[in-house]
Amino acid sequence: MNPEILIALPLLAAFLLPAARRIDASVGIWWGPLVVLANLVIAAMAWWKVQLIGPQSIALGGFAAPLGIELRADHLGLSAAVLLNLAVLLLWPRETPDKARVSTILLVLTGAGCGLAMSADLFNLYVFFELVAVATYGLAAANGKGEALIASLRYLILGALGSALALLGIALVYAKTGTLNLTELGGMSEALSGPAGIGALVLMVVGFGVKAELFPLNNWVPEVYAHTESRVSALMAGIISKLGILVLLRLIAEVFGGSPGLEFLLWVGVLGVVTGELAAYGAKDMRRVLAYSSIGQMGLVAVALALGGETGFIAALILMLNHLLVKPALFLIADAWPGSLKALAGKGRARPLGAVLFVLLALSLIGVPPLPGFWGKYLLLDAIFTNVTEGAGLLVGLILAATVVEAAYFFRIAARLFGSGEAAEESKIPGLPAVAALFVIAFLALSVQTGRVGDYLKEVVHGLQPQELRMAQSDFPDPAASVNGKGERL
Amino acid sequence: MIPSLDLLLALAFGNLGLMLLAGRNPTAGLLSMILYALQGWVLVMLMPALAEGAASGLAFQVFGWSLSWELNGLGWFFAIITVGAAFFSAWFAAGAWGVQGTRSPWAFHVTLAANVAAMLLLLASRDLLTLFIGWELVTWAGYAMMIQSGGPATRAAYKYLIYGVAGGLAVLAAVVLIQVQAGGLGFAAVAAWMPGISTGMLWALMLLLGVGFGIKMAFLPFHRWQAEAYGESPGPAAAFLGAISSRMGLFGLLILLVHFIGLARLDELLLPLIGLDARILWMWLSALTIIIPTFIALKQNDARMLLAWHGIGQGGYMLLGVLVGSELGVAGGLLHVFNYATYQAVLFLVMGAVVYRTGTAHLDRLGGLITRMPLSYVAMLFAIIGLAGLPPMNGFVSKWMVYKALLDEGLPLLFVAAVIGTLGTILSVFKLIHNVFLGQLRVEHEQIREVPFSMWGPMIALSLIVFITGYMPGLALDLVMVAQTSLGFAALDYHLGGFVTDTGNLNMLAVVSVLLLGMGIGAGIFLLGGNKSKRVHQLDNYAGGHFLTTEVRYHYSHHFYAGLLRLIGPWYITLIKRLEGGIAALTDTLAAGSDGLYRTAYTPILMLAATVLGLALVL
Amino acid sequence: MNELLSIGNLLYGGAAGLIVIGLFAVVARRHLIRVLLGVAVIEAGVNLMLVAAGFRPGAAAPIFDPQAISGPMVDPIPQALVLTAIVIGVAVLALGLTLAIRIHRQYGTLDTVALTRIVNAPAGSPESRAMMQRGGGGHES
Amino acid sequence: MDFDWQHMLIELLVMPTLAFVVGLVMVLMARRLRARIERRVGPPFWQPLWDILKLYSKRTQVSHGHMHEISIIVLLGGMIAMEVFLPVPGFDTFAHHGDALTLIYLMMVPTLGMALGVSACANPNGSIGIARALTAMLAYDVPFIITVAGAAMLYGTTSLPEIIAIQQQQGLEGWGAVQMPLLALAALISMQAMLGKEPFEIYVAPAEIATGPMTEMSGKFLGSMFIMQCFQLYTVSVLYTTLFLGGGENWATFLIKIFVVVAIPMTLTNIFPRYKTEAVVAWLWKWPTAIALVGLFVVMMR
Repeated sequence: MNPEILIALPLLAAFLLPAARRIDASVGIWWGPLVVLANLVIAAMAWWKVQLIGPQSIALGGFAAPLGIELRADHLGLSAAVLLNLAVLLLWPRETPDKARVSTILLVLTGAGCGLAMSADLFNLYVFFELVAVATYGLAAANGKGEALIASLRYLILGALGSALALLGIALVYAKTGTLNLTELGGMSEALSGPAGIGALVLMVVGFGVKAELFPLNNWVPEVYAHTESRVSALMAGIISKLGILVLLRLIAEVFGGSPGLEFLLWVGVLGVVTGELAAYGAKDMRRVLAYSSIGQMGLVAVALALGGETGFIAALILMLNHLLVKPALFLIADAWPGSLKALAGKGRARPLGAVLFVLLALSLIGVPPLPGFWGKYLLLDAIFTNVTEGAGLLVGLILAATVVEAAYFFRIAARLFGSGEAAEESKIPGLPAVAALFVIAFLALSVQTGRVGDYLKEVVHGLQPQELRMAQSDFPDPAASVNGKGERL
Repeated sequence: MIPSLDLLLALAFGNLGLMLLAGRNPTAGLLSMILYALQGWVLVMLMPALAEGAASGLAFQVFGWSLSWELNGLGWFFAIITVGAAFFSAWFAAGAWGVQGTRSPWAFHVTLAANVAAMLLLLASRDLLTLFIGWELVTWAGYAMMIQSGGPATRAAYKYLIYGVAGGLAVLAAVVLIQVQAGGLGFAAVAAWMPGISTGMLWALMLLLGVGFGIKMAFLPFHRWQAEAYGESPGPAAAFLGAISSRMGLFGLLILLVHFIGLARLDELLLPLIGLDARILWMWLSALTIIIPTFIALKQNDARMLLAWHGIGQGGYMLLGVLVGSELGVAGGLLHVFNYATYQAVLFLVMGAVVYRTGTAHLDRLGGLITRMPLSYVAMLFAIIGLAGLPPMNGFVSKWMVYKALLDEGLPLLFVAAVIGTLGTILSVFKLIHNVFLGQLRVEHEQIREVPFSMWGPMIALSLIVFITGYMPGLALDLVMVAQTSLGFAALDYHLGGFVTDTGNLNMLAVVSVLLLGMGIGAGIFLLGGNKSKRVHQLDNYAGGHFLTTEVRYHYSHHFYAGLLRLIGPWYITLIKRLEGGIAALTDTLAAGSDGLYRTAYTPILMLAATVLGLALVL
Repeated sequence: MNELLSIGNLLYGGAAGLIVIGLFAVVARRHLIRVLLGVAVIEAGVNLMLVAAGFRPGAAAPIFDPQAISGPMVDPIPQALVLTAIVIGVAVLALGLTLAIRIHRQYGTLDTVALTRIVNAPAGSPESRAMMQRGGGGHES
Repeated sequence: MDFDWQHMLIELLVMPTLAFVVGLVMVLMARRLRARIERRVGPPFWQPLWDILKLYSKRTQVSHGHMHEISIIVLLGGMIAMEVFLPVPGFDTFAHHGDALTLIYLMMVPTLGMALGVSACANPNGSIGIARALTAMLAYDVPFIITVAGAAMLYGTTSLPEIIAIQQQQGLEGWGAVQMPLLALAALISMQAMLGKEPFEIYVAPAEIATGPMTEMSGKFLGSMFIMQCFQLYTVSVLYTTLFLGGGENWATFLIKIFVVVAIPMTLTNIFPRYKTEAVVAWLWKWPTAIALVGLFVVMMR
């Protein structure tokens, strides 16, 4: 089955939905999930095909790559597509005044997201990105509450401005090179090494960074996450933010590798880590803590991306994967404890399982071995010490200090949960929503199989831009490497 | 079944699983005791295999690194103490204490098993990555153990956690740095790589790893977390934590300073301006770690806090001894690990028993318990003599070795510092036993009984170990030598009773025998000579002409060393405390600032600023 | 002089001007409708920039007509892109305005600062309740 | 080391006895000295012994429980062990089994025993006395330890018989007092405090019945304390002689040396008032410690 169906099917379904709804009102309820489920199956099959025969390029509409629109069905794109479909299906919002409308939004989101994951063309990336963005604005306002509307509008303004800047960046790239195809651009890195190219990169980082929750383009994050349904927050923090990163990953891996503009991304990432964790330390309600923590995590991913190289990309991917599984589960578990953190005292005793899992997931975010978050941080530090020539100490110091702050606020919460509170709830229910349980199970599977997943991620990174990375395999730390071989790096 | 490291780890993790499932069962304590005993047996059986390293079949492959474990002599020595401490703590909790005395016996048994398993994993590491994994597991297992009793313990554990995470991350940074620079993480490979590195790099690594490991050991100036965290834990948990947990920091420091860097290289590392070398620096830090916490202990009003502060101080002797570098000093330092574990466990267990019966460990609210809890008293007496380092208990032997090594190596000032620590210890342990067991019995305590066997059993058994290894230090030195040779030092020449050196001997067999004989003679003179004494009631006492009644609080316990504390009170420096508070306040301010940043009304302004700055930066 | 005032430079200058005007509105204005309009102006500027990037002096329109292919053509790709971008821009603007209308119905204000206060107030605090009440009154009238 | 059982047994029995007898004479000397200075006649020769016998034979012997009695046994046992480990002419078999460090720590055992016994009496006055005594110990042991460290550095050994041998080999010039006069001075001052003599005698408080460690000590309990005093005088003087005065070549010189050593504090004690506890600590940590530290540096510079 062709991967382009992944895009076409949900979009088509989204347009058909309003019409189909006229025939029978109940269509609005089952139509969306069913289509996404079908899409998931298709995505899984396509993913498996890539596993068997390797990445392939698809020219849409019969035009060859430079002129026409290219889709790339590679490991990264299809893995992201599978995860996106899965996440949308699991985190389908419930608290909505109009189910059909949300179905439409989610179908658009799914189709556009799949397209974004597989695009190999800058303009295509932009278009799908915008579609995802529009769907996200709608999603943020989906519960119809006043605060959610405000948050969504503020998000929209920021997002639209960002998109304009990204488009400006794309215009710069095009003016400089005359093409927008990523593969072709990959061969023109010297044309993009000048100020125009670097400026374009900065503009695109800013533009796409809005969705990727990069500092300081992320002041929408706490307000949106605080006022939407927890499932929507989970969806946005879990997967949609990753789509923004995905765009940057493709850009950096295939076009802008080694560009000086990455330094901007690096410091944006570091500042995101520092301010995000600090703000989470200062936050007073659970939702905001999780939202700020998300900012911090995405900052880490940005740092890893900026460092590049195989280690950096794998670090980014494992951090993303970790966050993708952990944060939705945290949002869902924390649903039981809305409002102020002060009200948490003793609540964990009423829901022991939820509280214990909350702590476990938080541990992975902090980066405690042998949980996956640890490997992400380890590889990140590895990439810093390997790639950064000056100021590595400062960088590591800032990131680790932020991690201490992260541990501080998570365990302030944990201490409150298990501490003494006046009224422990009467029921001893486990307090673990079923969907959260699925995420937790996936997380545990990842923890147990980190080694295998790591091998696969390596393949994903190699699939990104075959020519360069496959030749430069030595970037990956090899325990058996000679002592002096790396001695002079730092 | 052939004992192997796999079996040991299987037992440890099996115990953890078993406790998770059956920790609520009244027999759980007994069950875990059996499993700890089995682990001890496996360790003893492993002893001959240690020379080549007892490897585990357990192996993982993650991101190109292979994780595997192997126990060597040093780890084995610490493992023996760990399993032993766990055994006695579990014994204490197995009976009445576990069933009635604690909020959740399940939590205790599970966390104890988790701690032991994590420590064994740490001690069996053979490369820095497994070391770090074990390290973090130990930190978090320790945290879990501390929070189980809730209340003020949670706050203390929180502080521990912040320190522990910070230390762990320092270690992590060093590990990654070494991996990137050296290209390998195996202990042997790193040790082989170390001599070639630059001085600046060495300082950086020593600082990172030293801070990381030092925090766990509550090494000065990172000592402020430990006392509260251990003191607030429930009795047997405090005993286990106090006995061995922070020694994991020592284990790390030994690997860093002795195995990786080497004492000779430490001598060459000169501090700028002052001209001191790194070894002397470490030794003086150890000496300060002995003195300052000991004198902080002196002014504590809670028995458990007093003990916990001493625990910090005693750690200094261990590192000090090893850093002397002579066979006697290294053996003394390592022996002190063992000795300290035995008596510190007794002391915390006794205080656990006292709390179990009276509900308080406050030194102003106890007294005279000797008549009600004589066995606990005896156990504590043995243990405080050990802690104070007086003959005939084992604490004396290891301290003697450290003192002697310092004098032999020509370091008399450090020797004096170490002795001052001991003198302070004597003062404060006497305050402890005086306020708890001696003096006037309170009315409300008149009806309490001695704790049941399940609780006094481990106390008495351990205090007998304190005495026997003091009488025959050779027994414990047999274990120490395994670690000492594994660290690369020559074995010490010793016999069952002590040492014969060119510059002075110690024969504890003779010393203790003479002491016992002297007491026999003393008993003869005192009991047989003169008239028979008559026992009087405690209120039948000199009161300057007043009548004593039960209402009169006639026990001198509050502000015990008033004169001394009036004098040295102003010397207690609060610099580090203030620093700690300052960092917390700074974090709060920055946090509020960051939070405010994200609440800005004009969202796009930051974006615009970032874009402009970004473009300006790169163009 | 002539070169400076060439049509290409005029286009670029105009695009930059539009962007600056839009940015000013976005950054300095409190009223949300103005901010949204600012975004629209920026988008227009960026689109102009894109079109300018594909401009060749004296070239023909890129219409695929066999008779017309004699001289150079204007690059067609940017124009295709701009078409798409305009559509997206309109959609986003429409969505934004819809949201603005609903917010105004509920709270009776579109002042950024006031709305920020609402969205950042802790749940159930007096401030958010007061705003709700006032907004409700406005809706009825 | 050969185990000459007979010799060891004799040593074990003879040394404490000798120490006791010498100690009794020292007590007598002290009391006579004081009497002379105060222009009194002073007690008769047998008075110290009679005091002890009288206390032991009192009809009312008040005991405050087992610990009260056990502590006296520990106290006497520790004292006896101490005497055995002191090197005196002709009897140093046991002294080879321990060293200066062992002896210093053995000296703390009787203190601890007494402290336990006094606290077992449940009298706050006694406890206050013990708190003061331990504080004083902390005070005088600091300079004392420094002098021991200095001696160990100078002689290169901590073995007491070795130290004596080295001094006697070199004759008068080899004496510790000559080689390290500052340390000898500091040790003399801390010895004054160690013996609980003015101006450092607040913790003993012999003049006030109602305060100090002796409050609840009566009858043979007090008698045992008197025995302990004899031992203490002997021990301290022998230790000082060993470290600084070349030990005893034979019993004659040995006895002369130790009596001279004891006579110094016994004389000084009569011309001083009393320091408060804090003042004891402050003074001892200031002057003798400073002197001792200077002395130690001098030794280390060699």
